[in-house]
Amino acid sequence: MASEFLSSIHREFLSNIEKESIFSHISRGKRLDGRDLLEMRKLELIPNCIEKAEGSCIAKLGKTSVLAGIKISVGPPYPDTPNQGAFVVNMETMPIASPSFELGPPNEIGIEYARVVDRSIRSSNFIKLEDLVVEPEKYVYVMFIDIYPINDHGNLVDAAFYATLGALLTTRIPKVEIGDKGPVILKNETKPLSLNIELMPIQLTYAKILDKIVLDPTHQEELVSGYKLTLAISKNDLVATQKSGAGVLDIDDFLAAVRDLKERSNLIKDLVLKQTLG
Amino acid sequence: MASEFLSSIHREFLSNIEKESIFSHISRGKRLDGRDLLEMRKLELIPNCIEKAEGSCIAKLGKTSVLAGIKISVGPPYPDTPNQGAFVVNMETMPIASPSFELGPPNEIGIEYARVVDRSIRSSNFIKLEDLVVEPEKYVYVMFIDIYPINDHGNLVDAAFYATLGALLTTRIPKVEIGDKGPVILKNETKPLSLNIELMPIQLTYAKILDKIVLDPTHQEELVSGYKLTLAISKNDLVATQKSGAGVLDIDDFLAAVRDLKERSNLIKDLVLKQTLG
Amino acid sequence: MASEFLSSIHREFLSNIEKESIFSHISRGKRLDGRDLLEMRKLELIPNCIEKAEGSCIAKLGKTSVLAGIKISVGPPYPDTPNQGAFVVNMETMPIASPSFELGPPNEIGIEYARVVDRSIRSSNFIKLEDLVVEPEKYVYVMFIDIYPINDHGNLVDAAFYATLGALLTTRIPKVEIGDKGPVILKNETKPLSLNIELMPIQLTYAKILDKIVLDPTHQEELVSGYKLTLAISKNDLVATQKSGAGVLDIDDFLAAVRDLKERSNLIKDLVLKQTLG
Amino acid sequence: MSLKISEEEFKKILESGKRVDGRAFTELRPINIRLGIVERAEGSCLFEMGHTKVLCVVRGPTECVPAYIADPERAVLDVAYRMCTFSTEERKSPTPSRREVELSKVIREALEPSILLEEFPRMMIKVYCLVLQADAGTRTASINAASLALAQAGIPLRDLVTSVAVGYCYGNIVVDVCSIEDELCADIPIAMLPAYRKITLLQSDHRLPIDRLSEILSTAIKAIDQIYELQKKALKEYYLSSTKTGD
Amino acid sequence: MSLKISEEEFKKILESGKRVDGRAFTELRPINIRLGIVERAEGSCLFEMGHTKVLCVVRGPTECVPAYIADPERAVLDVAYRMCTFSTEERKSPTPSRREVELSKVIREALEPSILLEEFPRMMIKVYCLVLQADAGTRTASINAASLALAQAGIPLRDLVTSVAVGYCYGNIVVDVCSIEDELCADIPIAMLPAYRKITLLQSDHRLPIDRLSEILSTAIKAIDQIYELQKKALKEYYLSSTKTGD
Amino acid sequence: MSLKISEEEFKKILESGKRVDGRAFTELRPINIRLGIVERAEGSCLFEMGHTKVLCVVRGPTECVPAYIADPERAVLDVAYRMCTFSTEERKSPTPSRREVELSKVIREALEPSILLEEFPRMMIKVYCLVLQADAGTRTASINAASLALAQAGIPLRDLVTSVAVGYCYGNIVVDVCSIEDELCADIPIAMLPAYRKITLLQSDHRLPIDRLSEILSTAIKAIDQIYELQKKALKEYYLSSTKTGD
Repeated sequence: MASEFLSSIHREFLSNIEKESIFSHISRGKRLDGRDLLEMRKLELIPNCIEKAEGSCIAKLGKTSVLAGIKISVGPPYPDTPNQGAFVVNMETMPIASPSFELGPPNEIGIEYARVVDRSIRSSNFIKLEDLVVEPEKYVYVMFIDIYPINDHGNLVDAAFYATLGALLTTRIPKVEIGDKGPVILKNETKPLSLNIELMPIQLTYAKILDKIVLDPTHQEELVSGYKLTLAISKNDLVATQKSGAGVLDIDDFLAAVRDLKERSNLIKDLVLKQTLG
Repeated sequence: MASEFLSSIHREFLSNIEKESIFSHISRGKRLDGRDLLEMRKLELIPNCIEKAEGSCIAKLGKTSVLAGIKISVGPPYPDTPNQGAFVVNMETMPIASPSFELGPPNEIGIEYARVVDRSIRSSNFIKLEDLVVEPEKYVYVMFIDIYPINDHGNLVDAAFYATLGALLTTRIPKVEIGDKGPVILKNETKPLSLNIELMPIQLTYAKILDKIVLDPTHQEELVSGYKLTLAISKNDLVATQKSGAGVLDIDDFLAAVRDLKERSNLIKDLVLKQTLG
Repeated sequence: MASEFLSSIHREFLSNIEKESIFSHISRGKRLDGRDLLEMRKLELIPNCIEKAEGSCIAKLGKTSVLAGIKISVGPPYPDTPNQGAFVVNMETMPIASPSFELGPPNEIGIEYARVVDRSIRSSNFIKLEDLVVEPEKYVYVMFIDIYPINDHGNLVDAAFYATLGALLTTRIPKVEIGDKGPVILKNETKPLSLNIELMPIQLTYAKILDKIVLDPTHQEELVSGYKLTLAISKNDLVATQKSGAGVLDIDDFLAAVRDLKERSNLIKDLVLKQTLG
Repeated sequence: MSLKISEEEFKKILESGKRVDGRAFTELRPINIRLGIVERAEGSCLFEMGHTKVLCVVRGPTECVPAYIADPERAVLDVAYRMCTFSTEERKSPTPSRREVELSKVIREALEPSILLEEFPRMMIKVYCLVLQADAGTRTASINAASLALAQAGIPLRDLVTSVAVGYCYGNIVVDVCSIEDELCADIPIAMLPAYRKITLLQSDHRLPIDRLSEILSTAIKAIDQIYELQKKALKEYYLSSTKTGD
Repeated sequence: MSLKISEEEFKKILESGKRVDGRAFTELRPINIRLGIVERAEGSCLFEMGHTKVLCVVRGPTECVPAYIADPERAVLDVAYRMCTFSTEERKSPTPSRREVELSKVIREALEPSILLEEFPRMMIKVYCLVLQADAGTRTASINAASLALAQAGIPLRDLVTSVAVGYCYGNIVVDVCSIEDELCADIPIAMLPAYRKITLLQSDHRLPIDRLSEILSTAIKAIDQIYELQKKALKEYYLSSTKTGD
Repeated sequence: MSLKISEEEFKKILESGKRVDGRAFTELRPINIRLGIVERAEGSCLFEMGHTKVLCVVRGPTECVPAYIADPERAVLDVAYRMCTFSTEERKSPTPSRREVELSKVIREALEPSILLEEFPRMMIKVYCLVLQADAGTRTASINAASLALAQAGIPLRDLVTSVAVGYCYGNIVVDVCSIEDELCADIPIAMLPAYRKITLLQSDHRLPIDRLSEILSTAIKAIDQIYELQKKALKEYYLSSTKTGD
């Protein structure tokens, strides 16, 4: 019996005509939707869409859209980081966004993407976790970041990343008082989440199709790609790498993708800040 | 893939001859088992059948039988009701009572029926939850009401309701002392559960077959019915309504069923009290 | 639908030729691997193979091999044994050792074998549980004994038993200090686990094939046996019995098996002690 | 949105002929409908009523999996109602609660009479309702959304299904209950096939005087008729715009 | 029923030649058997031994689901042993415990030799044992109930299976152990095909002197013979009454 | 093994040109490989790198279960990576963690390009990696073990897959990271088809200066070449010895 994490995802197929069409475009340096190989779809962020969440954002990458929401609670710190708050990233894979998903707990794709987004954020030190302490060694803020794909038209992992980024940038931390029975959250007194804006990570995903590398693949492109390569940088450092998929990767393609990301990152950073902090 | 709650119930079918037979009887105002359309099967309660439970009762509706048992523990109150005890209603759906059930956690029918019984009891204020406090804001009694169908010959939800009612009417609350290590339950010192007898709810289920309404449907009648309508009243108030099944309901049929229930309720109330409190 | 514990084990079959071959040997008082009917395979113990575990041992019975590891934590005692430590035996059934196992929680075989090993150890009073107390009535040591079959060439339950025995014999108990925030385990200060060596249990498994009883069955022998009988003795007492499998057992065969075990037990005990304590 | 007031204050406002959120007794919250927003699904609808936001997606008709639940005479309808973890005041566990299981069932049964399931024997139609934000009326919003998503998916329907929750608050009948009313009063969710005047969902709890039931239902029907018009308008606009864009 | 006494008192009572519940060493608790009480099952039996109450239901032979576990040469027997949450002193979680899984297996293996499974290749026979109240001896009561339910279901049997738990208490052999004996003494559950004198279930824990084993087994067999008679009587009475009522 | 040192001490040791466990920057931990140790599997390998110990078992090609995941053009590869409960400092729950699920996926994708899956359409090949002891590098050890087990199983391969984790520690590039380095530094696990110079697994976290990436990768490749030789040697020795013993 195959492991449940493998068998809970429906395989999808493209017709030969669809495949040929993608291939013939790409071999000519163009893509089915008119983009250049290294052209990203339009990124749009709609923050604060869920009033009951402490932070929330819809991110759209072309037709792909993802909703992220953040709820905050108070709990004991992890033993090895007694003076830091904590956060958890989770991605549900309900069959809303894609017919390849099933009801049930997150499948291996949801788990992988949530962990990649987590590493992009965590490695960058974007969140000032040291500011998320209520009472040192006793109570810290815990942020639950939950991601719901809405429409999977390709590159969910980047849409999930930007939805998370948008939610973090607009998150309000409620005041907490320590009462007789433990911490009490005062939802009406809030302040913005402390962030190291200058360390804000930027993540992009590249896909290998034929012998070409394309940026921000569509759903159909993902189905014919050899691998996807998700990269995140913060300042001049690479903070996350994930090769995903069964193709083989050339070192030069990896290095070229990092350079491409580096070049684009400031523009994207400005776009994200403009669309969230205004 | 269908959701597990749907696919864990075996569909049952009646033969065309069985269906025709039920229909021809009902269209002539009679039922296969000789009852009139609005005639209930004999209700029989056997309380105190499980000595290890704080309360227990078998309820029989004709051949249908259901066992309910109550175990009591002590725990913190819900934050929003610091001076009230709590109760939880659960219905297991082991394949004892019916070949359409499967091993495993309760299916959607067990969950629905438990929640309907819960609402009938809770909305009526039958249980004096304010008397189930051990130490205000700290410790309250928690009643676990677990329902096991024994033979499903139709209308499990009413049998489950009367089994629960019979168990509550005969439940003994143990004394609790608060020691160094928390509450200690003294099983040998007990008193009866505080109940608002005058608010005791009475629940009945009606089913639509052809253009007729029948009371207390059998298993075969359930299979050919358009919908079932479960109603509970307490004094002059409707305290629970649940339309169950995919048929369509006429407003007049709903109002007529409520009137029918109102007329019967005192008789049933007397019967329940006689069979439990003696 | 069959219960999950039944359907999660793949049935295996022997060819008729294999069966005939086993039968013809056994009817002549010999076995396919050359052993006599009541001859055990070579038992080999490799303790301390996992440095991160507080105790560990690989046990080999011929080609069958099983790994047991022990992790120790500190927690409150069970209410009915406030002055005793606790231990839990668990056997995973990942499809490493046998193609008949599946991924997922332990199947019924893993659960049965773990519980048999638990009873053999527990009934013998081999472990001085009263010495596993950190602070009376408050904190005791809890030993998690986890068993992983590596190669199932028959008689996993005895291999699991000896792996557990070997792990217990070489377990080191860390010192514990009770600090402000509860117990702190000091991994660098350890002492050996307190054991009643003279009560050490010895367990053996017999299988009925045709009208003969064989000791320490191979995997193929298990597939053609009527039942397996696992027995454990400590000093002059039988401390565990488990008939496993659907065959029928004669009283005389049971009594003969107990006598056989009694005769062998001292030799095995010496072998175990030599291979572990050296 | 999460305004807390005392029962006394709540009653006083009602006595003044108004509701806590300023609405008249029979006034609906603002409704916003968007169709076809999930491209990779046969049908989809975002339905907002006040702060309540539900996204519904329809998939199918498709092959029935597992095969043993297929019905030789009609399509099987499968409905899953789920809430986002951040849709509620306290974070909701992503594991389906018993409430979510029950609501999946009653929403399914509310929709079923509207669909010509007999046209797709052995097939399966799947409806997923995801509550993005819960501020009372999530089951009724789910039904309204799901029926529109079914229509957009081109599934043949007898009628739309339209749903609203009526409240009974200290003698007053209010339509489209809000969170505080839901907590303090009786809540009666109703769904209908409006063109047929047939009820497909009916539930209640708390105390309802029997002699007010008829009035409660007729109040509900008036609200349902209003929502029905909005649903039809949204469908019409969707078809017009999709014809225009050639989508 | 949940009487607590000290080990010393317990021993004293034994020394007086009696047991804590007043029984003689080889005396069974009162047994009550009711057959056919679940109408919608091929076979059913309520078996009470003292305060222990077990309901057993048999379904089948039916199609084997999932198909891959079918055996081309014989029926597959599936047994589930479960305890009601309120059957024990402390509420039991409804999730099956490891104990329930093990007991399901040994009860299955205790019943299997009695059934002519070879008459139903590729089929499945299902046995469900539900402990309504647990006061020692639930596995043996389950076996006694299940075998009768199989017989009532008309499944062809070689013999009934009869089961009892013998205890070894400070040198004394007692039959049909009660809760306190179960806790303080060695408990040896045994099941047999009585007509064949063959053991189908045998388990033990605690300490049993090897030289008393033979005596323990012969005491068990005497008790099994008594229960066997009660089982046969119950079956006979059931057939007589069901013939009379034409059921 | 579970030595704890401060960040300051750690840096000081690095400045002296050594690592906490005494190794040179590009020195591998001792590697021990044993093939064919699980008799009842087509392939198996125990791979030890320092204190990290991984057992890998290969089963198949077999029938694809469940059938609906079969691929008409190639075998499906299923990989499960699991850790023993006692493999870590704190006891690990036996329930698979999200980390174990992700690692199962990336290990699968690291192995897949090496296997001629197209030779077994509709079949399934199963790889189970069990971490017996975790002391950094368990995914890379799993890949090294799995590739050898696939080879031993006779599954046709384009090349072995060889894997190592490189670390970037305060400006220094180290190969085959140990536990403390894993905790304090950036860890870059890489897998390759060494003969083709193609990467099949690449991950990273922590901060890596972009201008050092090229150097990091070439350091990794040198280590991979060393391990590749050890893998080939182990395979050769296995075949020689199994030919000798006629196994």
